[in-house]
Amino acid sequence: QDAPLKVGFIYVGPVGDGGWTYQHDQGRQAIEAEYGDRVETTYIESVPEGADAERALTQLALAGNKLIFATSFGFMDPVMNVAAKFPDVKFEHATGYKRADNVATYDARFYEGRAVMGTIAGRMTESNKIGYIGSFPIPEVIQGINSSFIHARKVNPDVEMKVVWAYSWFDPAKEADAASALLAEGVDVILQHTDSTAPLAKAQEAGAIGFGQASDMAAFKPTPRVSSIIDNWAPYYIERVGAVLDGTWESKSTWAGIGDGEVEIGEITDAVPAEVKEEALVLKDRIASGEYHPFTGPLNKADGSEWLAEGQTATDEELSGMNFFVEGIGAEIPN
Amino acid sequence: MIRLVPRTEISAPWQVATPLLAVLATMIAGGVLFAVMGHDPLAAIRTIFWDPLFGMASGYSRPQLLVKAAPLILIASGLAIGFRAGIWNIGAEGQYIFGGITGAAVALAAYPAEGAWIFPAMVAAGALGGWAWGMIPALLRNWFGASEILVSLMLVYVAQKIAAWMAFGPMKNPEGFGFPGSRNLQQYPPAANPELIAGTGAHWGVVAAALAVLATWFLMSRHIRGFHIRAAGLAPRAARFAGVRPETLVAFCLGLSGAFAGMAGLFEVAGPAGQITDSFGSGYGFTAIIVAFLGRLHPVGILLAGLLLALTYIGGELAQLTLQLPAATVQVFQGMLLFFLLGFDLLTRFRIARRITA
Amino acid sequence: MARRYPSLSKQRNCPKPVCRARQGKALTGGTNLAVAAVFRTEGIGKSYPGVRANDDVSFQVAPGEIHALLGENGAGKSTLVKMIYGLVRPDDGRMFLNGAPHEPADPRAARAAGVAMVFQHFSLFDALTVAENIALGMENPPPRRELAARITQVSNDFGLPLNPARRIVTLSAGERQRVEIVRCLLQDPRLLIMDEPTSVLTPQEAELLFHTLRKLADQGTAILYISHKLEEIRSHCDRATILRLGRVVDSCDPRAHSARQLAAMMVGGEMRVIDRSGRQAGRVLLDIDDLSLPAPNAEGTALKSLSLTLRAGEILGIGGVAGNGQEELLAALSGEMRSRPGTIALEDRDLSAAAPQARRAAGLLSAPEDRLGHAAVPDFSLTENTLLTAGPRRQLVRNGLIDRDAARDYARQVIRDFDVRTPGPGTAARALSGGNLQKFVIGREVLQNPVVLVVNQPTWGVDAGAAAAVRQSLLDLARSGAGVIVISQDLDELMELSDRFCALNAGRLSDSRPTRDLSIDEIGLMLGGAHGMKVAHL
Amino acid sequence: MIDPLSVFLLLLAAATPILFAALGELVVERAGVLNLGVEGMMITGALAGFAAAHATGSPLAGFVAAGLAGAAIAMLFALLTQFLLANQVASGLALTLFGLGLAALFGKPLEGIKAPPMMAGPLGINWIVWLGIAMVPVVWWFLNRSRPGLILRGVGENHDAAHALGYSVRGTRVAAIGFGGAMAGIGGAFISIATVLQWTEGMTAGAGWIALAIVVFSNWTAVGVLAGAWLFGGVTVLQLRLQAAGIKVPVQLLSMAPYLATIVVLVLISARQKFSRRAGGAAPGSLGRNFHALR
Ligand SMILES: Nc1ncnc2c1ncn2[C@@H]1O[C@H](COP(=O)(O)OP(=O)(O)OP(=O)(O)O)[C@@H](O)[C@H]1O
Ligand SMILES: Nc1ncnc2c1ncn2[C@@H]1O[C@H](COP(=O)(O)OP(=O)(O)OP(=O)(O)O)[C@@H](O)[C@H]1O
Ligand SMILES: [Mg+2]
Ligand SMILES: [Mg+2]
Repeated sequence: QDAPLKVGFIYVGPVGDGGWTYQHDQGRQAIEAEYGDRVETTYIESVPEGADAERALTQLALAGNKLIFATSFGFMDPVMNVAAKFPDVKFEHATGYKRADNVATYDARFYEGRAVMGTIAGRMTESNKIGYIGSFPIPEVIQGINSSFIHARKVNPDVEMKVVWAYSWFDPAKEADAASALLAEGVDVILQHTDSTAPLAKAQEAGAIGFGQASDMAAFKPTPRVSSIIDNWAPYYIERVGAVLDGTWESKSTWAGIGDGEVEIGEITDAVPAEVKEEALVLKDRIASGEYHPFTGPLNKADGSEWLAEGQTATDEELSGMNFFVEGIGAEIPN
Repeated sequence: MIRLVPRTEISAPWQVATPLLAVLATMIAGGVLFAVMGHDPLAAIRTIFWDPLFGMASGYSRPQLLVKAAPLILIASGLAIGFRAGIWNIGAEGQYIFGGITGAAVALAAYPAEGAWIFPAMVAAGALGGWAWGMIPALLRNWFGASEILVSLMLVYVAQKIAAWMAFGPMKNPEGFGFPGSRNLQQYPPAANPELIAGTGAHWGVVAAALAVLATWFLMSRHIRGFHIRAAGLAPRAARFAGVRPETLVAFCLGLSGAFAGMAGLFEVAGPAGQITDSFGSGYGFTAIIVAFLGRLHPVGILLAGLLLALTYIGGELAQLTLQLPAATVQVFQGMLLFFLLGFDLLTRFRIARRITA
Repeated sequence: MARRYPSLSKQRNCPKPVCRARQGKALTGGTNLAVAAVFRTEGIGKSYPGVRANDDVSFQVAPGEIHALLGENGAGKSTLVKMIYGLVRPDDGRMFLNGAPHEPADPRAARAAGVAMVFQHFSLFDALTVAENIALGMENPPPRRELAARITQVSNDFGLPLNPARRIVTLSAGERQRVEIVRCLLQDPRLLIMDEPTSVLTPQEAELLFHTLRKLADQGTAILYISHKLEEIRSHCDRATILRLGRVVDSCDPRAHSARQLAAMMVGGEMRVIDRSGRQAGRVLLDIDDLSLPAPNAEGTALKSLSLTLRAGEILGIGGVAGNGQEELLAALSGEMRSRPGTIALEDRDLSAAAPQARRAAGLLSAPEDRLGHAAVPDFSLTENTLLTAGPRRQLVRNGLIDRDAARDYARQVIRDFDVRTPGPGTAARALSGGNLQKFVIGREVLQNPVVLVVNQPTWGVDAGAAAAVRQSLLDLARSGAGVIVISQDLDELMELSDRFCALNAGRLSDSRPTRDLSIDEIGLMLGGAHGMKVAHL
Repeated sequence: MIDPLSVFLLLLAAATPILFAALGELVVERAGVLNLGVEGMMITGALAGFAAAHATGSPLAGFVAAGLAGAAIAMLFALLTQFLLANQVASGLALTLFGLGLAALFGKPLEGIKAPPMMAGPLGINWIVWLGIAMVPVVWWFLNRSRPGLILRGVGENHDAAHALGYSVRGTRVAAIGFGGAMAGIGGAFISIATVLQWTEGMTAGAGWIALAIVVFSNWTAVGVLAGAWLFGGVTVLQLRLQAAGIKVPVQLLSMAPYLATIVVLVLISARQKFSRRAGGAAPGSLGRNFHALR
């Protein structure tokens, strides 16, 4: 038997953040479960982006890791630098856009999951106001806001969307305040693209509902958390480790969604009426099968100009550079 | 009964001995902690303190020690001067960030021009930016008597917000597909701060840190200004009597420490970090305060303390890697180190004596 | 008229003597003192590392007696009274209060037993009000309103009026002292200790204090009084115990001895005679013209249109009570505060806008009153302390660079020439006694050959021997042709030193008058009137 | 169109953690001690409170445990500064570092668990919020009307004088530090038990530093602390509220607003002290200085 394949991870946050990093670490554990003795995984957590990342990556490479996952956008340039120095080590960079022969990129189509959330939100709201806590105005987050809004409107033409930017991925107190502000505006469904459970806790106090983000946040089941959008990196990680093990790994750019199991919809609880649940699951299946694209025309931009014509779907380039809201969202993107 | 008797002069042997004692005590206490957590204490301590220097991959980590220590030493050298004068600049992190931003701004404005002037201009701009950010608390203190501790601290948060704004707005890389973050300066040679001699880790920031240690040592022990700074910290009225204007001193100390921090930020953004991102500034400014105290506000002490802290960072990463110790261990370790040093420091200023009885 | 405040004395835990009238005093000379003494020590000893601060000290204080403790700096006076007040624990010996053993665990226990103490430093809280300060000095203060009423009443009864709501920072030195005294009075003490209380008071305020003390003594309170001012002890104290090197060397009736005799007992030898000879007023060195400055801070005093001239070889005495602009005048001359152009000229050079070091370079030197923290940095060695002022004139600093060897040599020279008792120039300033540090500070300036030297309170808190040395050095300096300004509250000192005298009052300077034509009474008049003496003078 | 009352109710909760921590620090600073370790004590309280609330099922037990844990870790600071006479600034920073690290280490097993729900009090607002507000007059009364408070202020104003009068400088300060730790602990626990309902690493996210700023902002008065906490909470809440209402606000600028506002108020207060002829600053006279008595 060969020596085990060493697989390294660097995380931007602590594995205990209950969100982004936590889910990547779940993926790491899935690798161990899948391959057992054939792999050996290690990780370095809470690595600041920048110089420290480059060093951590190098340490991982020097320690004999042959496959290294870098799980934050900000690790992009460090990955490129280190990859150039270690041509026989394979690198996987999450959410970035730079590749090399030994650097692959991967990302998840979270907007697919947000379409399902939006559908539930549109159906469940009684005040016809749903709130969205954004982290930073970057394409990934804007995609999510647009996608949820489009699908909420589809099932409920009266729905309005309120957006609050927290300017943080993780700041429980701030997220709580943001949720409170939305609730005070009359919102009764909260979507979030920040990682703590504080918005759920606030929703619970106010009798509103919300969704788990990044991880399942099952502790808040059955309500306020009525469902969740889960980053499930396990299938991709297992596939890529397998590819290295059998020598088929090659650099590519992966953008997987519900269909590949990378974006998961957490259990829809009984707080959601059966027909709504049904409707959501149907949408999920249609997206998974590729039958339906969440960004399908006719769609206009917020400034009224046409974006997608009837039946036209958005290209991946358009999505990855998305910097506008679709028509109907009252807010503006700060810049 | 045991009691403390103040020494008339600070004990020189103890000054050297206490940091060593503190490191030893940290190792012991840390070992106990590791044992409680179910790790082999000896292996953990060897990984953190020994392996980065002499372990397997030490060829790589030794130069990295310099890279990590350089900004800490550069910033702490500036801070220590102010601390000596009783001027508490807690906001070096903000000055570091702002210096990084202004320095990077020069490069980004020049892009894609070529020219040997670009890097020196960036260094000047970085120093100027840090200086300006440090002068805000200085002027507010001089004009209105506002506490520089609080103002400089608040300005850290403001600088962080500005960095985020820059990364999302004005400085966003136009070729970055809408992602936050500026161009990577490492990839723009006239603005880059690369390793000067391959494999040593030494970039211009390391050179600057070394110069800063020399310069501050000279200032504090040979120059009358350093004498005035020390006097002002110990007895402000006496310093004024000697001809020191407190306003000048506040501006000098905050400005100098700001400029040092700003330069550190520039060297970092042009070198190891490469770009302005929303999370630019990863706590060097705060850690440098610890370095300054660990080094007893003395330039040589700061040099050693900076290297020691860098060691715990790198050793901590190694410990995560090889022993799966959580990252927080390093924080606990650094906290303990400082606790022990501060505790043992007593011995430099006091003698332990038995109570004298007739 | 003497009203006691029985409700306040409930905290006491020892019985009141039946009769506390002045008769106890008659017993002072007798042998069977032990019975009548309010307070008595037997063989008290206290060691500090390397020093025997008190050794076998036995003495007693009778009811109604004002008992002086005399001794040089470091003789052990403060140590002794701190033990009585429970701040320091004796190593050996016993103390008795009203015949009962007195072993206070802390000052609160001592207060409960009937001991009150007025400290020279460190016992008022600047930001707190008078009432709060007094409440902190009592064990069981009455409710706020009642306490305020009592303060007003007691302070008026004793002729020391106080407003209980004022904050301490807003009070003058004399008023602050009143707070300390009233704090003691409200406790209705058996034994009242005062450690160098008059060093901050005007003669009038000191008179007022003694009047109060006498009144208290008449009611039977025993008073233990520490001072370096021998004249004041001679005229007001009933008995004196003299300490030297921690031991009791003598006990006498101070009224029966001259100040010289008392001083001789303290030092164990003869005092040096001050030599005033050989001085002549020469050309004008310093010309202050219409100097006005705003108050530097809320506690400070504004200087109002000061003018004076100082000639070579002349000593100008400036009298007045602390807080009337002395510190500001010194700051204006040292350069710590800058003034309008044309207000300060040294040898016809306008120095009004010059920085302190530039003034020193020109020859205008100064020595402020506060030795530790103003004239010297407590934590610096003596060598380093020379660099504070002597850089320009002694070339200790060139082009900003410190010449350590030169500084050390200069410190050695000061130590040698001014008989500063210390192990060496490496000693920290804080480790020197006040008198020795004062000699160092004065010496540091004098040996720079000043054109004009300004000193504030040159002998404050300094014992007779050191004071004489400091004064002689000022006279010698003037004889060598320098001009000297001595700012002091000690009129005896001004009379002894100065050729001309003027008074500083609320930031204004009187015209100067030749000292030899003046009597102490006239000087009192020059100072008096205006300052804080509106108080019912008794 | 934004209902001021609703903003006010929101800010009450947003201000609570910093209100507790700042009231505690106020007492500490009034005793003459500058403890920069508030963040470390808050996170310790957040963890201990969460653990206890989870273990017992009672949020109340959580807050009690948080207070005790905050006080306990504050004793490290007390040991260093009051017994070993270490520099207070450095000791406080060390405490923050140590507390953050320790909490992260010991919090690992608690990740992903939810806290028991809190009972809402009057106006639908958490009882702890009301407790925090009630602590303002209590602290005021203690400092300004009680004898121990007078002694504490005396110790903070002039420790030499307090010692000379026989008060225990060290004892008073240790007690104050313990109280400050307890209050910071409760403030931190409010975040974990009442706001987020989960334990996550680093969850106090800088609140301790804000609390320190508020004490200066308050000019060392209890009422000022309340005003500062509310102002800070208010600006935070208001900018989010404006966003939620769809009003275009310069978010980047507004997210700096609380910090800029603190600076501005700081400057105004300092300037008033400097330029009005009222004597004396408000900062306790012995703040940050260590005391060593010889006996
Ligand atoms: N805290 C202390 N530690 C060490 N030695 C001390 C201390 N306090 C006093 N001494 C020593 O005790 C001796 C007596 O000092 P004390 O203060 O009682 O003198 P004093 O008579 O009050 O002098 P002065 O006239 O200067 O007030 C001094 O010589 C000094 O060396
Ligand atoms: N904390 C201390 N440690 C060591 N020695 C001390 C201490 N405090 C005082 N002394 C010693 O006590 C002596 C006199 O002390 P004290 O404080 O009474 O001086 P002082 O009253 O300022 O002097 P002076 O009476 O000359 O003005 C000094 O010689 C000093 O060496
Ligand atoms: Mg004395
Ligand atoms: Mg004395």
